[in-house]
Amino acid sequence: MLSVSHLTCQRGERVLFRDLSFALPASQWLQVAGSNGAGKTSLLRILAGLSEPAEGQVTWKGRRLREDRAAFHADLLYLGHQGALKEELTPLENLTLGLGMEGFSPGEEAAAEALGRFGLQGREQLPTRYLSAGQRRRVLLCRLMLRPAPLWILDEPFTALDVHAVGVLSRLIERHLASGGSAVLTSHQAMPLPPGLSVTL
Amino acid sequence: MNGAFAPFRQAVRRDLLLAARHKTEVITALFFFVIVVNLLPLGIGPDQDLLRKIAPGALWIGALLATLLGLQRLFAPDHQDGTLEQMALSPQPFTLLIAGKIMAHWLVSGLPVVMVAPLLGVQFDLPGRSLAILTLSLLLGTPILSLIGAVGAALTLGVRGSGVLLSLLILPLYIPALIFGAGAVEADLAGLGIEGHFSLLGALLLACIVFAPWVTTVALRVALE
Amino acid sequence: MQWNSWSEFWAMGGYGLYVWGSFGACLLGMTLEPWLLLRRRRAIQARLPRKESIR
Amino acid sequence: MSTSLINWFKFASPASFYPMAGRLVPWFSAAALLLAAAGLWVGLAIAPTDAQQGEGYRIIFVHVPASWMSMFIYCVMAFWSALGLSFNTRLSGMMTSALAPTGALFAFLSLWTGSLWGKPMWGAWWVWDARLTSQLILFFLYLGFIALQAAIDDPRRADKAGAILALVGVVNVPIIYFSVQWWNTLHQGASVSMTKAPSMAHTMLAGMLLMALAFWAYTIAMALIRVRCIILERELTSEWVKKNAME
Repeated sequence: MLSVSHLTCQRGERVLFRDLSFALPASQWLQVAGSNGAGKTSLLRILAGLSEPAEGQVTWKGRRLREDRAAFHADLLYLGHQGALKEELTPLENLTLGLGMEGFSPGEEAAAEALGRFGLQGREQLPTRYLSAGQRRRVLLCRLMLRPAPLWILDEPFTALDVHAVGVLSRLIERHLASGGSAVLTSHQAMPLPPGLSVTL
Repeated sequence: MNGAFAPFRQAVRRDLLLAARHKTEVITALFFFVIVVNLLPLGIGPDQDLLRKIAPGALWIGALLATLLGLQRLFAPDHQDGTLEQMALSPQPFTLLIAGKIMAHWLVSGLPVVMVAPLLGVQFDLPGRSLAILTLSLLLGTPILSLIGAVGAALTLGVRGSGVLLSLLILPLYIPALIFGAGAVEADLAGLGIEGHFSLLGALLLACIVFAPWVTTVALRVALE
Repeated sequence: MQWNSWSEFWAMGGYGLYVWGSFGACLLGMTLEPWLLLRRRRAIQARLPRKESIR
Repeated sequence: MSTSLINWFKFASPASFYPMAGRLVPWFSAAALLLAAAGLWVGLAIAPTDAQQGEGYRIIFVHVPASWMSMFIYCVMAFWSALGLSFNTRLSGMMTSALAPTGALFAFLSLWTGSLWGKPMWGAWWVWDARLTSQLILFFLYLGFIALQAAIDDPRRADKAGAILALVGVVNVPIIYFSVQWWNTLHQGASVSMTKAPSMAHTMLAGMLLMALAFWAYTIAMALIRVRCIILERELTSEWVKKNAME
């Protein structure tokens, strides 16, 4: 379970949010809402342990993130704004090499199957620079199928997706929640998911 | 052994694959080295005795500059597209992944320099024994350049004017490697022993292998915040 | 006291240029730095809501 | 170091340090002026002529203190950096950046005076002597530190990156010094040393120590003034600055 107490985030001289506390139990998801520049991404980065809050603390399974970074990161799947995709590599290489560095080796067949489910069959061997923004986004989302992790932190997962991909993604998230996982998502619009918790910045 | 170093090998493999898709960049750095070293005789004159004397220094400074060229792109592309974030969030030790990237950088920019060095040494009329010593000193020294350079690349990541800043930060720290490396060849040409130079160069390399990847990760975490 | 006259003092036994060049540079540097700092402080105070100095 | 002191640094808000630094500045400035006056009197008027170097040796009364301070300040910067990185104290980063320009000034003055000393003694403005060369590299390290901090906009990141660089530098300074010395003996052998003037008279030593103390007091005064500037610049919008400014 992820819990956050008295979190304050400061960027330069501006305070983005102050004294933020919440807890996210298993099988639940949390929507982080707020206008542009309200600090949604900053909050996600703090939750993921990428940056330190000015005040307050984040705990996972009752332990502070800093205490055991490796254990927390083994439980965490984070998808940020940026793609983390290499334009010169094919989608297949991007997936297998990226996951390889995280210590997972799903195998090419599993990776190809995941790409297929997001409608990318036939494009596995094409350099990623020939893919559209939405297709790149889908390559990234394949990680959700290939790397098991109880906690998902996804920044704007539904942007740039077509109806079919939105359907696949929401089914993935539902299944993740049903199997005891939890998720933190940011979004501007309403999400095609069963009702969850929400925080507005 | 196999398990513990798996992330290291993964990172090396990935960066080598990327370098293979960017062959021109690798070749450009090597050409830069060859051209810089070849310009020196043109600026100084074709006096064989003088050239033999400056050869170690010329080749070492060429290697130094060629390393700097590639360093600017060591972390910047991965920082821009978010790969570095994913690496920092990986359950695998971040330091090992970074060490892999540094290793790949050396394989791509340092090793080719070491391999063409004997050819350039011949242009400076170095005797065979000195050629071997020069190549060996570069083989031990260029990894030091990559390792120290990685610290500078991490510190200047995403900073205004990072290219010039990187040289300002890193070049003074390269001095010991330059002195021991070029000094070994000079000492041999002067008929002195070279064991001292090589053991100091080796000690420097060991110290860098132990500390530089760790310092680089600390600096990268600061840059990612 | 080492010196008999001012001119002897300024000549420094023939080393005048070097000795006074050194002391002069130090004096210059060590007055320039406080002066620049004072200007920096003034510039900050000008940005404050009211121009009174704060202690 | 005792934990209470670390806690003090951790929680000492710039707001409480600011007035304390302000009270100390006049004392250190006055001390610097008095010590410098005394040191100059001893060094220029009382100290006897050197048998070997004539009156030219008097340059050491500024050269040696400047060199000492430039090295010492870098070590102090490394100390603050280590403190800042390990305990995440806010003040230490500010102290490090406050010291750097003064250190760079002393490194430069040490080079300038060393060169002026070298011309009559060695017959050249610049000699690749181990000390002079290491001092030049120290000057480059200072410039690198200042340039890195100036290039980073976020003060928190600037502090941390600067701290890492200062620590890397302080580890490297002895290695660089040793390697340059090694290089120097290989190429030209030992040269006349500046500070090893044979049988230095007591008055010479006294003059040098007085000047060193004066430079020390000057450094502290400058660092405190500069840290006050840095605190103000970073906290311009905070409540205590606004409130104090209104009074």
